[in-house]
Amino acid sequence: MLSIIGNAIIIAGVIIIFIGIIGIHKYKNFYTRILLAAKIDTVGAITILIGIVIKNGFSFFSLKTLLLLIIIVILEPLTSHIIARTAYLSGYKIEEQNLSDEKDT
Amino acid sequence: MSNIGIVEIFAVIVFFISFYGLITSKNIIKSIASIGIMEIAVIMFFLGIGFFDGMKPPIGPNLENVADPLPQALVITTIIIGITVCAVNLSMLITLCRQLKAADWDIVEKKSSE
Amino acid sequence: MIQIFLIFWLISSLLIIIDKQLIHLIIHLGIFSMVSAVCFFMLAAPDVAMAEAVVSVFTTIVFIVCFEKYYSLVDILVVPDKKAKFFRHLVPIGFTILLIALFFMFIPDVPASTYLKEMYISMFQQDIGGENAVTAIYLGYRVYDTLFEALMLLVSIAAIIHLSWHEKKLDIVDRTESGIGNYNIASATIRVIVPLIVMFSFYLIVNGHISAGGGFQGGALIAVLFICRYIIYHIHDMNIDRIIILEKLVFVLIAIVAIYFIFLGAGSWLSLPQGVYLMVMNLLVGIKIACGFLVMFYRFMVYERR
Amino acid sequence: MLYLFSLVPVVLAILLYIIPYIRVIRVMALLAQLAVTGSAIYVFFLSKSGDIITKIGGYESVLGITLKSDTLSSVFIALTSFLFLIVVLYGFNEDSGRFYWFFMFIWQGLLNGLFLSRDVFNMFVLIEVATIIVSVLMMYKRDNRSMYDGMVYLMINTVAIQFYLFGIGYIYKLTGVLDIDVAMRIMSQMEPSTFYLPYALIMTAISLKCALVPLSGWLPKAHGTASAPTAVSALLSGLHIKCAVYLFIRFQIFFEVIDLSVFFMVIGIITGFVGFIMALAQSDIKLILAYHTVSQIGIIMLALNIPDAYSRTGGVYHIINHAMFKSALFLCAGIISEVYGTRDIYKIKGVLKRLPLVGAATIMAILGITGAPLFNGSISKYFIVSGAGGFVSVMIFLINLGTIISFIKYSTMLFGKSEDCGRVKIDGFRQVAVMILGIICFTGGIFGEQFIHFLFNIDVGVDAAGYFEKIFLFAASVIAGYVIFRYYVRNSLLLKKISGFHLSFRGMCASIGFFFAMVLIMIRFFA
Repeated sequence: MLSIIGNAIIIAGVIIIFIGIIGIHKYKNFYTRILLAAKIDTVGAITILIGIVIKNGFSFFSLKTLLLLIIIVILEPLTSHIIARTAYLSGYKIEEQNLSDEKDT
Repeated sequence: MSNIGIVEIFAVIVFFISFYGLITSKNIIKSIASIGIMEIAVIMFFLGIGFFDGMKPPIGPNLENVADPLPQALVITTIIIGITVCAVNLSMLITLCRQLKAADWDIVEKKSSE
Repeated sequence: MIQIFLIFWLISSLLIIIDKQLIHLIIHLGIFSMVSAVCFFMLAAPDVAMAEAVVSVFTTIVFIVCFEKYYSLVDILVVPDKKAKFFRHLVPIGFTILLIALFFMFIPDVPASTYLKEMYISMFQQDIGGENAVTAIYLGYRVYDTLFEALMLLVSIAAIIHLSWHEKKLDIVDRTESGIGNYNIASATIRVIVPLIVMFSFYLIVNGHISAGGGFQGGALIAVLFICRYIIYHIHDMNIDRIIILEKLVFVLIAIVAIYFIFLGAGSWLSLPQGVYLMVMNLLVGIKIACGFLVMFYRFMVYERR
Repeated sequence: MLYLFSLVPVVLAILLYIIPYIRVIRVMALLAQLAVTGSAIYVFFLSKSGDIITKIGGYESVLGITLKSDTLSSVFIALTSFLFLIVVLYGFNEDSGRFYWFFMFIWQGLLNGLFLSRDVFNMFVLIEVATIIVSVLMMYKRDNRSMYDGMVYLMINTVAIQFYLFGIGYIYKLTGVLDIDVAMRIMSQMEPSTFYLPYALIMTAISLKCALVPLSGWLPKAHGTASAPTAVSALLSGLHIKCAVYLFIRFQIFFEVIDLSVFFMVIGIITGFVGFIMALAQSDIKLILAYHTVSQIGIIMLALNIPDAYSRTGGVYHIINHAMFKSALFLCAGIISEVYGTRDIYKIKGVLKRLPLVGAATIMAILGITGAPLFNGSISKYFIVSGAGGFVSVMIFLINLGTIISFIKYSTMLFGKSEDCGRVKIDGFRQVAVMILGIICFTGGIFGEQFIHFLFNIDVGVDAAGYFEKIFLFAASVIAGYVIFRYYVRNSLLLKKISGFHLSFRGMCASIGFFFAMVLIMIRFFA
């Protein structure tokens, strides 16, 4: 029973990642892309890891995976944030890009 | 051909891909990167020696059907050697860039012989 | 399963070679290192995978610094030739394919010998101790190699220092405007993550003889810790000269310990519990590698970037 | 206890780095070198009666790493220690900075380790560390030219060493061990055709390290770098290239089932010719000497592949002789170019008057390298020719003639009138070092038979009549060489054209691939 639920959650994570990748290729705007990449990193990875924990049940391995999960939750948003901030500070403006790209896609 | 593993085939191909990079790249940085790829291809070959699907790492009290530990120990040494060679090469390149203002094989060669 | 990752590996290596934009090299190299680490893990070599993953951090940093210098110093950048004729690439491609074909023609069709593997697997626990065969070989049977490998790091650091020796003393640089600086979100998060990194790296070093990991991986992670500190606060208040001297002294210590316990065959002189030698050695190697990578990082990040 | 040979110099180097007093460093370095040389000679005497084996850790020989000192490796270790002793003498009063001796002594430890090691992977590690050290020493003064040369050296050698690593991967896969002796025993029971691929991979790498012809593009760049410290150039040409030749001898014994000696003989002859022709075209004294190293390596390679015990012994003896006269020439050239402030051979005049002792040492070394009677080069060349067939001996004679022409050009700088006459006072230690090497060139010729007997336990007799004939041959070739030099070489347009010829880095990489393919095809057809 546990393994079926775990597998279902893992598949959901894979679907999230897949949708995210389609999004990255669909939108040309840099900031939109960062948003989608962050979704893949955080939501997709977290879902898959939770699936693995459920599938394995209560063990030492699951504990380590949970630790990994905590690190991902802390670090992944930070990296996406820093990328976006650096891009903004180095003169990558949102408004100009926005208009021209929206028309294209 | 039954004894040639899939890892070996891929390692050889990547080895010669990086060789292609070495004989065509005009830029020194790319040559250095190609040497790094070459090293990792050889490492992959080492790890593939005697490997079959379903082998476990050679760690733990229960040592049955495990991978060969010796290539792994050798390969750790090779990795350190690779990074140090890469770092020394790049620091040489930076100094060369400072002095010659160029990082292209042809231009560097011309400028350094003046 | 491994086939899929090997194909990814091949493609990422092709990307490095083929891509004409030089700056993409960093990203492609990162992908290549990651995929190869995953492949190493698939090949039942967690120690090697960990080492490769840690090392790729340093490779990336070194390449970034190099590119920064390249784009700021070099006048004549190599312009990617848009109209490069296909014909010009035909000769090297043909040559490479010829070499691959020759290589495959001569590959011996003989199964791999397992002579030494079985000996190691059956003997390492009583000879050296511990449960990790890789560490037992790395620090026990082949410690003579490991000594020279440590020497390699020492020598290359001396080489880097010698090649980039501009000024002896360097005033503390503060570049808040260009980097992350005293940026609150980042520094607060790093403060949360640092204890985890410390814990993990010591776990790796101390448990090196029982589980995957060891002195090299743990030591490099400790160096990563100091790198995080530098990136956040942009201070370098460490005395690099002292670190260099410490590295050399630790190398001498490693040599002495190795000679005493392994070369002289004196493991039985002191009736140590099993694994103590490996633990001591892992700790020393960890300190050595941490010092080495730290010096390398500071050299590139602080001295070379000016 | 053989591992002390590699570890003592390394620990000494680290101590020297930490100690800040320059006088202490000098005295310590000299004393330590004397000790190492003494123990090397002691080990040499011990291993004459039987091989010394050290199993590190006392494990069974395949499990751990085995060090073994047989006649060949003990000779090489004695040579290494002696040359380093000379170099320490040479640089005794020099203020060369903190890193210099640090790198030098680590280099010595690595070379000693390489000559003792019996483990193929251990050899790889040692070679790789030595490569980095050499490239750093080469660019010790950090000017543009030497930076570029050192970088090419490091990168091309790293590429070659990957081929070597691939080869030992195959050896491990096929035999299951890394120890040379055990692997040889296992190999003898297997079919030779399985070892074609590792043979080609390893031989490609070693041929690059030996600078055989399609792969010799890096050598003149590396050995002739203008601003490299003199002692480094001398050791590179005298000693470091020999460790590649040593590896060649080892692996030739290792792959005894695969016989490709004809191929390597042809390559050796071509190498010899290309070396002296390129040397004739140069005017920089360091570059001339560097190209002559290529030429002499060709002769050594030729000798090692002749299927005759006399010739091979002569080849090994020629390695030692070449170490002596080439390092003497490089050290003298360093002093001369320092005094005159130029390296152009046509601008230096009257060395004998200004620097009499250095000039005398140069003359002795020149007589050695050209194979003059009573000097060491003649003895080794005599033995090489004695076992070779007609065609090969003619080729050796022609290469020797080319060497003579080139050194007639080289010796023009000894005579003539210098603009500012008068003796120049130079450091006494340097003169002593140079003179020791020069005198050894002479004694190595007079007591040649005894030396060979002493070193290799082989009884050889020099036939007096045959040797006498060689004296006439030498005199005739000197006259012919002078005539050719006077009327052709001086104003030859062709030589001027080829003087600037060199391979780029990409070309060198491509030639590695080419050589690899060539070896594979040759094995298919001839072995």
